[in-house]
Amino acid sequence: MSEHLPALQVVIALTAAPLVMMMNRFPRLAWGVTLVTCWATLVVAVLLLLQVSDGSVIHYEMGGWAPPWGIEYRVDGANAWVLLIIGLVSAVVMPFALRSVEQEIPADRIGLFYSAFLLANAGLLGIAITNDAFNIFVFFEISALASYALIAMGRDRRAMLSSYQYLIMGTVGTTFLLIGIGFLYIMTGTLNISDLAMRLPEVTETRTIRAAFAFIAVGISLKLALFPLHLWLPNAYSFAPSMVTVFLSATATKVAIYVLLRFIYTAFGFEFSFEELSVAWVLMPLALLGIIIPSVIAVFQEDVKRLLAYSSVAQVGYMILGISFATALGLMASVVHLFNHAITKAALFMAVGCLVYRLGGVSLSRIAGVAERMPWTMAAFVVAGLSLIGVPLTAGFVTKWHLLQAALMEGLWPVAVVLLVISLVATVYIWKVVEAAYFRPAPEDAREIREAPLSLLVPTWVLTATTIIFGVWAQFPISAARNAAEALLGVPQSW
Amino acid sequence: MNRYIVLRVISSLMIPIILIYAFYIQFHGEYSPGGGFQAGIVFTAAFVVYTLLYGLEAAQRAIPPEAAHALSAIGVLLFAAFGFATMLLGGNFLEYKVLLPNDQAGETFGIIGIELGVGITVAAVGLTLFYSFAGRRTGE
Amino acid sequence: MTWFGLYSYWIVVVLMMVGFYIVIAQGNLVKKIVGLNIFQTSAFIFFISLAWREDGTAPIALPDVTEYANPLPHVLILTAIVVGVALTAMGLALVVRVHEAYGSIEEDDIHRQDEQQ
Amino acid sequence: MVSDAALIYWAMAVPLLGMLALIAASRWAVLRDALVVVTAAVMFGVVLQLLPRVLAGERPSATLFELFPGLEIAFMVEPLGMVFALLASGLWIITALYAIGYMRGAKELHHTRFHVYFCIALFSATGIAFSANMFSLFVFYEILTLSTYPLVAHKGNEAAKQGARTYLGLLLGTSIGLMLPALIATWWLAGTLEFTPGGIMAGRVDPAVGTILLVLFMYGIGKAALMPFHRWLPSAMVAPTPVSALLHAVAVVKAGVFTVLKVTVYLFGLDYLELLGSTDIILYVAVFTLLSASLVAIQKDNLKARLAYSTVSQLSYIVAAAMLVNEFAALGGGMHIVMHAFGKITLFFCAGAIYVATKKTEISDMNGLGRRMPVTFCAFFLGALCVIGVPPLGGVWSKWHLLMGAYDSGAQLVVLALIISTLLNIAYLIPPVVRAFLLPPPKGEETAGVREAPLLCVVPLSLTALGCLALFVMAGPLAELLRPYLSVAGG
Repeated sequence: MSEHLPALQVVIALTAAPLVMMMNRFPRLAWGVTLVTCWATLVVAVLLLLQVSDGSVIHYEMGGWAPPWGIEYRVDGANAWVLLIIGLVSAVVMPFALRSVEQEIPADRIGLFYSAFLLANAGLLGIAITNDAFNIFVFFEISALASYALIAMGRDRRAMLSSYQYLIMGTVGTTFLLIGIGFLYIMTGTLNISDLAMRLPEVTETRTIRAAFAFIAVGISLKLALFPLHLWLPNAYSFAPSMVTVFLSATATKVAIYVLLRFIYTAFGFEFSFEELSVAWVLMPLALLGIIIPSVIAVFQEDVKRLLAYSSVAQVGYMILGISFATALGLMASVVHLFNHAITKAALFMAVGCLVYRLGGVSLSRIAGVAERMPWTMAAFVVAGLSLIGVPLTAGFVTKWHLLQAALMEGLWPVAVVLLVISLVATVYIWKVVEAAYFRPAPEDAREIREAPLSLLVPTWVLTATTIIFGVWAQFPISAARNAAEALLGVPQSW
Repeated sequence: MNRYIVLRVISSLMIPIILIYAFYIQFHGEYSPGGGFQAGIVFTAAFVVYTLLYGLEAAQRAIPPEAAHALSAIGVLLFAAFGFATMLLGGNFLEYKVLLPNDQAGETFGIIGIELGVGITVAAVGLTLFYSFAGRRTGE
Repeated sequence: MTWFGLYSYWIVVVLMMVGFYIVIAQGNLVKKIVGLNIFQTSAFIFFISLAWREDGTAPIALPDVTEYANPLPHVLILTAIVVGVALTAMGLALVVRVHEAYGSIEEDDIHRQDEQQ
Repeated sequence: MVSDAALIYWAMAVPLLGMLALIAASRWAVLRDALVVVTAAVMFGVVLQLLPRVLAGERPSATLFELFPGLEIAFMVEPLGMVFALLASGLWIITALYAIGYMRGAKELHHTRFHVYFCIALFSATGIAFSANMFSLFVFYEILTLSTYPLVAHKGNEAAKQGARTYLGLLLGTSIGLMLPALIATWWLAGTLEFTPGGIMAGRVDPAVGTILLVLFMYGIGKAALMPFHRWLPSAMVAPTPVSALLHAVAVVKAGVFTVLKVTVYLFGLDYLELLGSTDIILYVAVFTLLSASLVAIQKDNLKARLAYSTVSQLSYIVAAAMLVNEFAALGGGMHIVMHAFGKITLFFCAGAIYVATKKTEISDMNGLGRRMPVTFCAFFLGALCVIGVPPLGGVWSKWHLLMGAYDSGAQLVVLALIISTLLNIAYLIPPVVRAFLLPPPKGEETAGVREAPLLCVVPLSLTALGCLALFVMAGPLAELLRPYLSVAGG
């Protein structure tokens, strides 16, 4: 079956989704099937990553139709890495989901919830694995539709409105993408990204291609919440059910960034994107603003979920910043941050999910003094928070180290300074939470609170430990990210 | 409903025709314009007309919401089943020609199969959507 | 007459602007979705019109036809339309639920209610 | 024969194991407190095992793991690190005893938490001492900052939190905002962060850039408390006194100046340092700090605050020593780490003992206390003399070498500053003793007889006071131990 792995990667989750929907009456069963599916997905992702770790590329023709007519799935170092991120996060979040979802979602909807989750999952996997531009659009919409449904299931009534706003912004984004793809198709007659890469150089002089680039870049930027197109994100993350926030924050924006990379580097090519269009000069200011402003906003948030959501926008800025250096090292820093931020932010949101499970909400006043009652949860938050700040021996440091190296290599001292100052700002907003939880006196009615159940705590700690493990054993993410960067650049690099 | 006798008569003539037309589009899809999407929507349209005339309860007696729910899943599963079958028979995912000894026949068979799956799903989802909007009352 | 010769693109551009404007400027949640639909439709027309060929027939394999429109964009747009329908349904469903929760579908009104909380 | 690596790892593992043990024993207060002392003693024993090897000229080393190529967590014991590790672990034993007495006497809460973080702090101090490269040092430096935060904020009231916030903000801010960029730039320019005799910069880094790097490092090492980044040290005085004593007289601040010496000697190299334009600038900043901190100290009525500013001033001696770029001064700097540690820990112990016995913190309230607490104030007197640098106490040697070094370098201004500073030392350290012994106690406080603090407080402070005396005689062996480090420093 190993030659079918690329198809299985998507199809398993896609098939499980209707099955789970039919099990709506048996929530635990639905959960079990989803769990197994996610673990299978992770296994497939790992196998794929192992296969491409030597720099090779896997092609899979859907329905036996050769590209450019048929849809081709293509796995190389870059998207295998993204697949692993999705697989890992979904596999870890599922054990966590059991009780968290039982508490937050009405019992008669849990099956539907997991069904939508699987669809979102499959959609993201599909975006990452397909090599067909239009197919990317379709998978974007599949995952987006499912995400809208998932977000709308949040308990607060504002969840519905934020889901609606996300729907509007997301649809505008994907429609832009669709128009851009149309332009590309006019000029080249193909939708296969590898084919596009071959044919585009002949026609790059035209205004059509530039228009295509603009539409695609803006469209994807909406999906990846690039500042100032990030407005949907804080609301969507704050009001979604805990488990959905964990999953989306770790995967959705990352996948969108991957698509941006795929278009910039593979389809349009490095030369066109960076030398002819100087896209770096657009991306870098936006990235810097996107790092600075949301970080500062995060400091003033009262709701921990919202605070972390703003921090997510800032982290997207880090990834875009790495791309904007237009160097192999910068690219690699971005790619490694995809992973490091995914596990870090997922761990943080899981810790927050534990708090929500016991407290019902996570405003700073509500979590006052909670560390005494929930020491393990808050300890996980602190450790993952350190990784977010980028303290050495955590995953976040590995990223920051390489990002700074990349900035210095370009002689961009001011950028390096901004990065460091902003990590201080990150210290401040993480600190606010820590201080509230550890040093504020607990309210009178907090006596009843107990530590979160093990089924929530263990996955939280697994991810938290992962941030430490990959901060110490950094060779693995680094070599995988190098492999990914080489796959995107198309040429081996001397690191 | 007695006051709308013309409507009732005409539509009771129309509904079977719409349904048959849906089936025509469904099973003729691989030769001429048509296919599961269109057939499914046309099929749903018949039910919408029926509901408008005889009320939601009557329509839901014909196809209960739970059934529509299940059918939407079954359609997708049918689609997936064909995909897995081709994979087990040695082809790529959805490579129909391996389904039957004759390549041409295999492809026809495969396309009809998955289009049926699509048709069922689209019809069922369309119905589910219609039911859920039609079933809402203000103040609920 | 090249400006007019590409009239389908003009339609696309006008629809796109109209749709986009409605999405941005309207505070009514249902109208926003209508705008979104118009916006998407412009993209669909764009695709369909780029499949067109002079003297071509519909993209169906018939015995004595050699010139026919490019079938691929049609197929793509069929998919995109289905996606669009799903989005509209989703959006409307959300609006219904928002209406149930807030008793209003005007954005300003809803924000005011949230702030008062 | 235990291998070098094993010894190094054990030295660092013991405090962590002790920590686990005392968490397990947290229900039985006596057992827990005993475990603290045992842990400290065992750790000192292990560190002591390394001493003969270092004296024999060996450099025990171990590599824990490689983060990525060229960046590893690795350890190497060299003379300066040996001295620091011995100092920290040795004084821990005494402090542990003192802490037990103090925590009970002052009725502090959360004893287990207190000891746990103490263990982590010692663990990271040892890590700093043994680090083989700047990256490892940085990691342990940050762990030390983080682990001491809960100790500073121990009381949990608003003042403690405020002080602790300043503490954390300044130390984290400088280390992440200044030291980390300097570290990354060094790695990028020199290709390594290995502590190498003679430095790694020469020939690789343009002196113009090196000038900037030096400033970044010196200010980035916030624990060395150069002005204007000295505020954390007075803020940290809200901590219970054992913390002030061991951490803010020994482990934390000495980690700062130890890092300064390491960076200047093993990263920059003294020859290279001489080429840099900023060396003199930092020297004069240090001189300014040591004078103005002394002036501030005189005005402080709170005993601990006065001691804190005194520490700021004394730390600058060592920074100045590093910036003087000569052999005598470098030796003086190394020795002053030890001398000042003994002197200042004694003073802090005394301050704590006074607080435990009388709840008094202000110097102006201490009139006549000497009659009630003669042992404590005698020890205070000895500690003060040691810090001032009067024979026959250890402090005289380090000051002597510093003065010689400054004189040799032709830095007359520094010589002058050292002399003035010594006078200022006298001006702020002797008055408490004078008040205690010579002035009559205020009315209504006439108490008959001696009422010292608990034995567990008095014995440790007597021990360290005696240590100050002993160091006068022990200066020779100490210089001998530091000699190899010197030969590097002297070039």
